[in-house]
Amino acid sequence: MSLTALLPILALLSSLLAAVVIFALPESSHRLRTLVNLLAAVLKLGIVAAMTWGVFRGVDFSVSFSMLPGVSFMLRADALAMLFAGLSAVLWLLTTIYAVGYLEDSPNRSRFFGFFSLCVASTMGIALAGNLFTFFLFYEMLTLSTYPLVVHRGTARALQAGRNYIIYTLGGGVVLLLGIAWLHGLAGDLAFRETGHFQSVDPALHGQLTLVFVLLVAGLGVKAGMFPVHGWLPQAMVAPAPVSALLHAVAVVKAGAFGIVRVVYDIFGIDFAYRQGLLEPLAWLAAFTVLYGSLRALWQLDLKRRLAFSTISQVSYIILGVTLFGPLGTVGGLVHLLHQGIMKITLFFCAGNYAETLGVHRVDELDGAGARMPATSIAFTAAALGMIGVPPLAGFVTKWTLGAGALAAQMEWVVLVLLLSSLLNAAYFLPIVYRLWFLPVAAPWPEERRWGRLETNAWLFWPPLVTMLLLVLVGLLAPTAFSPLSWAQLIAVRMYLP
Amino acid sequence: MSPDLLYALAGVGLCGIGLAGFLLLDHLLRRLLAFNLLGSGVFLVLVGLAQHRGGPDPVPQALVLTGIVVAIAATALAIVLIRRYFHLTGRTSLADAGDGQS
Amino acid sequence: MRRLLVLVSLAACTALTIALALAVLVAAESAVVSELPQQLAASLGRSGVEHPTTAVLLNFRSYDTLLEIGVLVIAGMSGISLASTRSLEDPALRSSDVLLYALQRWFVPLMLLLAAYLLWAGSHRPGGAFQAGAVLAATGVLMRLGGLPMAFIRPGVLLRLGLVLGFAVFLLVAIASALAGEAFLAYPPGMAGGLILAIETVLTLSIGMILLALFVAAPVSAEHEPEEGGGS
Amino acid sequence: MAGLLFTPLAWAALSLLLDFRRGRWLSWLGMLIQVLVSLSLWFAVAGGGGFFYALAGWEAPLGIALRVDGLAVSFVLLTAAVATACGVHAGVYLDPGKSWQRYFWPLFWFLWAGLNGVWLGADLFNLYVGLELISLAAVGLVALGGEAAALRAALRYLFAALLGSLAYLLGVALLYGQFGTLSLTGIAGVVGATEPAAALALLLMLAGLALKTALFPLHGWLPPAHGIAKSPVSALLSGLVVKASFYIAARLWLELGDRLGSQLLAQGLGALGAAAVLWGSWRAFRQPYLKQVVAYSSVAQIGYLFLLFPLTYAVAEPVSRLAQQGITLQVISHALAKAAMFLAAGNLILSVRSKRVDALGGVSHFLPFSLFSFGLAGVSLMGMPPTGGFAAKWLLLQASLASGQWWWIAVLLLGGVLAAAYVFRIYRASFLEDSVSDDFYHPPKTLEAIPMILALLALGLGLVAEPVLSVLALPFEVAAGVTAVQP
Repeated sequence: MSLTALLPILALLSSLLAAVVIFALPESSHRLRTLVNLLAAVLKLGIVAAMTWGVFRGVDFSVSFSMLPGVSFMLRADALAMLFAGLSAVLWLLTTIYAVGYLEDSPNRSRFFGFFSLCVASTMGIALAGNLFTFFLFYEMLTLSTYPLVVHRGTARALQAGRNYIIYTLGGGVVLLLGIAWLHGLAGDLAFRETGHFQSVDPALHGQLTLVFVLLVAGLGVKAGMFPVHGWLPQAMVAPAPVSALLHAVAVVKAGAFGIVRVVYDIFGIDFAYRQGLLEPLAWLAAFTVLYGSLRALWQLDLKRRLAFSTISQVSYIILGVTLFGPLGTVGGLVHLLHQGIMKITLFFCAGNYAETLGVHRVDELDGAGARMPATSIAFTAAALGMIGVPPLAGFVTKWTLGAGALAAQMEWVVLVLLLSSLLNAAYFLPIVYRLWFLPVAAPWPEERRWGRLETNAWLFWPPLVTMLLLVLVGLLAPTAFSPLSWAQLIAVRMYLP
Repeated sequence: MSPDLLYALAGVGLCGIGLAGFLLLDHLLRRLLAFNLLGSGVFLVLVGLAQHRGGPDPVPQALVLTGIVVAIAATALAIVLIRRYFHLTGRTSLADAGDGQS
Repeated sequence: MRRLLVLVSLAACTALTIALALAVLVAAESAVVSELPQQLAASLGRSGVEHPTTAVLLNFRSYDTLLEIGVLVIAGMSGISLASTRSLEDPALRSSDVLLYALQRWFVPLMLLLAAYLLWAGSHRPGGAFQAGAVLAATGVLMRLGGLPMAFIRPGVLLRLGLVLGFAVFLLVAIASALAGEAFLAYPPGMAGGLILAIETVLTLSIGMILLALFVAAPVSAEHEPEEGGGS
Repeated sequence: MAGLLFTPLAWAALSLLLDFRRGRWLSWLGMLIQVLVSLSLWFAVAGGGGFFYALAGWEAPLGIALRVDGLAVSFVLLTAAVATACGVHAGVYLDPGKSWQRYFWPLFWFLWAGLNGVWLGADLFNLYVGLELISLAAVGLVALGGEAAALRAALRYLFAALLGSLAYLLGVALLYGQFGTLSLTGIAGVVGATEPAAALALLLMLAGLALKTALFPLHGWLPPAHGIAKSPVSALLSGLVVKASFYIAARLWLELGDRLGSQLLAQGLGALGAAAVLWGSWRAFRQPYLKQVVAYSSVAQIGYLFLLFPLTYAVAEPVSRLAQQGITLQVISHALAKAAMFLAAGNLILSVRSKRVDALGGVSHFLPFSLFSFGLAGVSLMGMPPTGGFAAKWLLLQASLASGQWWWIAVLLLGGVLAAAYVFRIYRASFLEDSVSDDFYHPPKTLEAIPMILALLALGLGLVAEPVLSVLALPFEVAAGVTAVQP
């Protein structure tokens, strides 16, 4: 087997095997488990970096074999795949470090890290899937492997949240399966292709294809947290902070959004979707979700719930970008996939730090935390400003590109939505920042813990700082050759110029 | 109508009676007897119908012999089970007491 | 409700009976000619026995018979698995009728003789292992009711050996013929007659023993096994 | 070659003479040999195609022939895998101190022999004897130990099985009366398009086999019998035994259904299967006892099998093939997954010392391995990728779409969701951490490993479905060298 076929498999196996090893290790061997975790994460990062370099130079990494009559299992690394794979490889390493610190002295760590690795393996599979069938395979695997993470604490509330999570996502999976099976019946096994498959298709099939499109987007929309099927997301906040971070920034919601990107561009083709008028309703729905999520976030007092509603809003930016016909909209959507991930994971890391170090869970308990935990609070502030879209941070790049895309696609109302949403972002993030830095400590911290010299456990201290650095860099260096923005442009060019 | 066909039709009748007994009787031994009646009916159909076709035919006779042995084995096992069941519970029917969980 | 159910069942049974009767008539009318009887007549000479039914049972379709004996063995051992040794000594099950005891002394040897005859007759006229085994079992039942001691029927290695003997010999012949290069169960040429007689003899013993064991297997066992995982 | 498949009978006879512990050693040796023989037979057929094997040297219709084709040897191999797993598990799981356990091994081997006999059988009457062999051995296994509840379940099972067998035999009698042969291929060769008597015979046989397969609404006997038996026995019964009668029904249908069946019969059987999926899953969701959940899940999973009838009747050849492949995968994956699930359930019950679902609280912490096996098997039952259950569902979905029978799609999708409901109910119970009990028993490692292996096989089946299916579709020919020598 050649190296080009081997690398995608290795990228998958690095975390799959880690999961197996971790499950096999006894609960008490914490050091070994941490070592395995970190080694696997670093290895995966290396593999993904090598593949990214290869894709940039035009190497075709792909492997496939026939799984069922007429259906093949196919892994293929294209530019879009590497965008998502790179994001998850980087953030997995950071989240693993964070989770090791976060779960220190808690029970069931073997189970946690095992499923955690499975979860990342699924994400990697989703990124590298070469056709819809393979995508679905890993998409469902992700559903199953995140369930134990959501209910990890085993409380009645966690189980309730897990139940809702599973009802929503399995329901979405069924709709998605129906769509995929139907499409397979109509058109056979479709590999993802930058220009889609239906530029010229028998008009008699248009009706059925439209229905299939609706099924696919509806099924994927559940994980992407689109209105009205977003209900599971805020509840899933009972999960431990690293899980929330991963769920929101990389794994679950992004899998949904990424799936929609794949379906629109690589299956139907943006031309077909545009000509059939499929984009416009999706744009309205996404715009509504953007505003709805932000509005709901305003009223949440629980910090993690506020972040959750913010996620609902932010992920729909990606979908909004997809629906803007034209390269600029595409670039905006794709780059937000990455930028939002970095910003949101920073916020969740910080929220976790406040909870673990000070016992603070609510927004109104955060008064004066900036003095007690300056580094965490700086990271939080930077990410919040990024979310609002303050230049030159990551969020600004996204919103600017999206706005330009909206104008190019002659959908001026989208610019209005973007402005309004930014105002709302400011309205729910700035008060927190204000409380952190400018209000005095009102009451003693609910449950304070101290770790030596640093403001918190070292495992928890560094990850948010690193992600903060990233989010500043991707904004500042956006015009350079290797920034996410340039990469998204590379992808968009391939999509629009067959 | 040949006598062989008459055997087969008698077998059909026995099948009907046996089936009705099997469905309607609660007492375990009676159900078992109904099963035997049903079995006899089937064997009669097997032999009678084949015999009507081409005179005495050793194949169905051998089949019926095998069938009888199997039926006897099943009957004997059923009786052992029924006896022990009766011994342990004092019941003669399966009519319900819970859903089978102790 | 119950009455309705009864009526419905009766109606269904009647309908099925009528349909079945019609089917029998139709099948009898439209019977297809088959070459099976000719084949059978032509092969009978090579089967090692003269009586066609025995030939079918122990040669042409001997596989059926092998499995059938397997079914009997299963029933027999399931039966004794539920029994316990103690019950055999239960005096309540023993009759002490004087007449029965006297008749038994006449009947038992006679029945044993009859069994032997049936076994021997099987090769050329109606008869055979099962009939002989049934008579043997009946003899045992009579002896048991009469209170004659039969130590071999107690659950133990002897009983189990007896149960499985006929089956084991039959199987041994079958496997040996398969290993010798013939098909499974194919008797070597010329030995068919002798082998069939030998098989029938041990089968008779085992069938008698199984039926007797099933008769004797009494449902007394005080031992109680806790279910998996204990009480629920 | 095929003769070696009858060695289970020899193991049965030998193990009857030994006690439980010695029987265990003999049986473990026997299992090893059986697995090797089954594998080599499988490879032989995969390499050289299928053939008829005439027993006792007499060709059908005078003698009995075995039909050794790709499907049959695949099921022989499946039986070897699942039965070996259950046998090894049972050897550790059952208490050797009980005097009746010695009868486990002979019954187990007879069951195995009967299953092999059915997979390879091509003679209608011989299939009847094989079915009875299986039924009586299974009833004996359920009744082993002789508790009142077990006896009750065993009696219900026995009566249902006997009635089903007689209905089947009545059909055989009618067919023999009309066609004068017992060989299935022989009958298929002469049967015409309108044969009312033969059609009734087929109906009777299918009804009897449906009863033995526990098709809704004839499923009442299954949950008590499978729920009350010891876990390794339940695994055998649910994984393999119910498939035997279905296998015969499927073979009858595929040989004779196009002429003797009708659209009404096909759709009716499909509808009953659909009802079984929905009702069985719902009942599984409501059961208070762990093994009853698994048993009702079998009722539901068996329902899918009956979609074979509508999806192969009066449809195009490729569609029919898709459906057959889907059903075959469903049989195999359900056998593996359900056996894994019952064995894992047995371990869980051992561990918490209770059969109730709500006693599982906190067990996820002590027994993640068995729970994980249970979960993986559940994933296959739900039909989630990449398991064998998913591959089966996918093929059936494609067959439904291609034949325009879209109503089965709803059943397939809804059935998956309902399966998720009852499987996740178990997870939910075991993840709950508020129970005070810390008193869990740790079963031996062997017990934990076996269900995991089976569950992984069910999982992997989806990935290698294509090569597996290609063996099933092997050409069938009478190879010259293997036909029997006339004595």
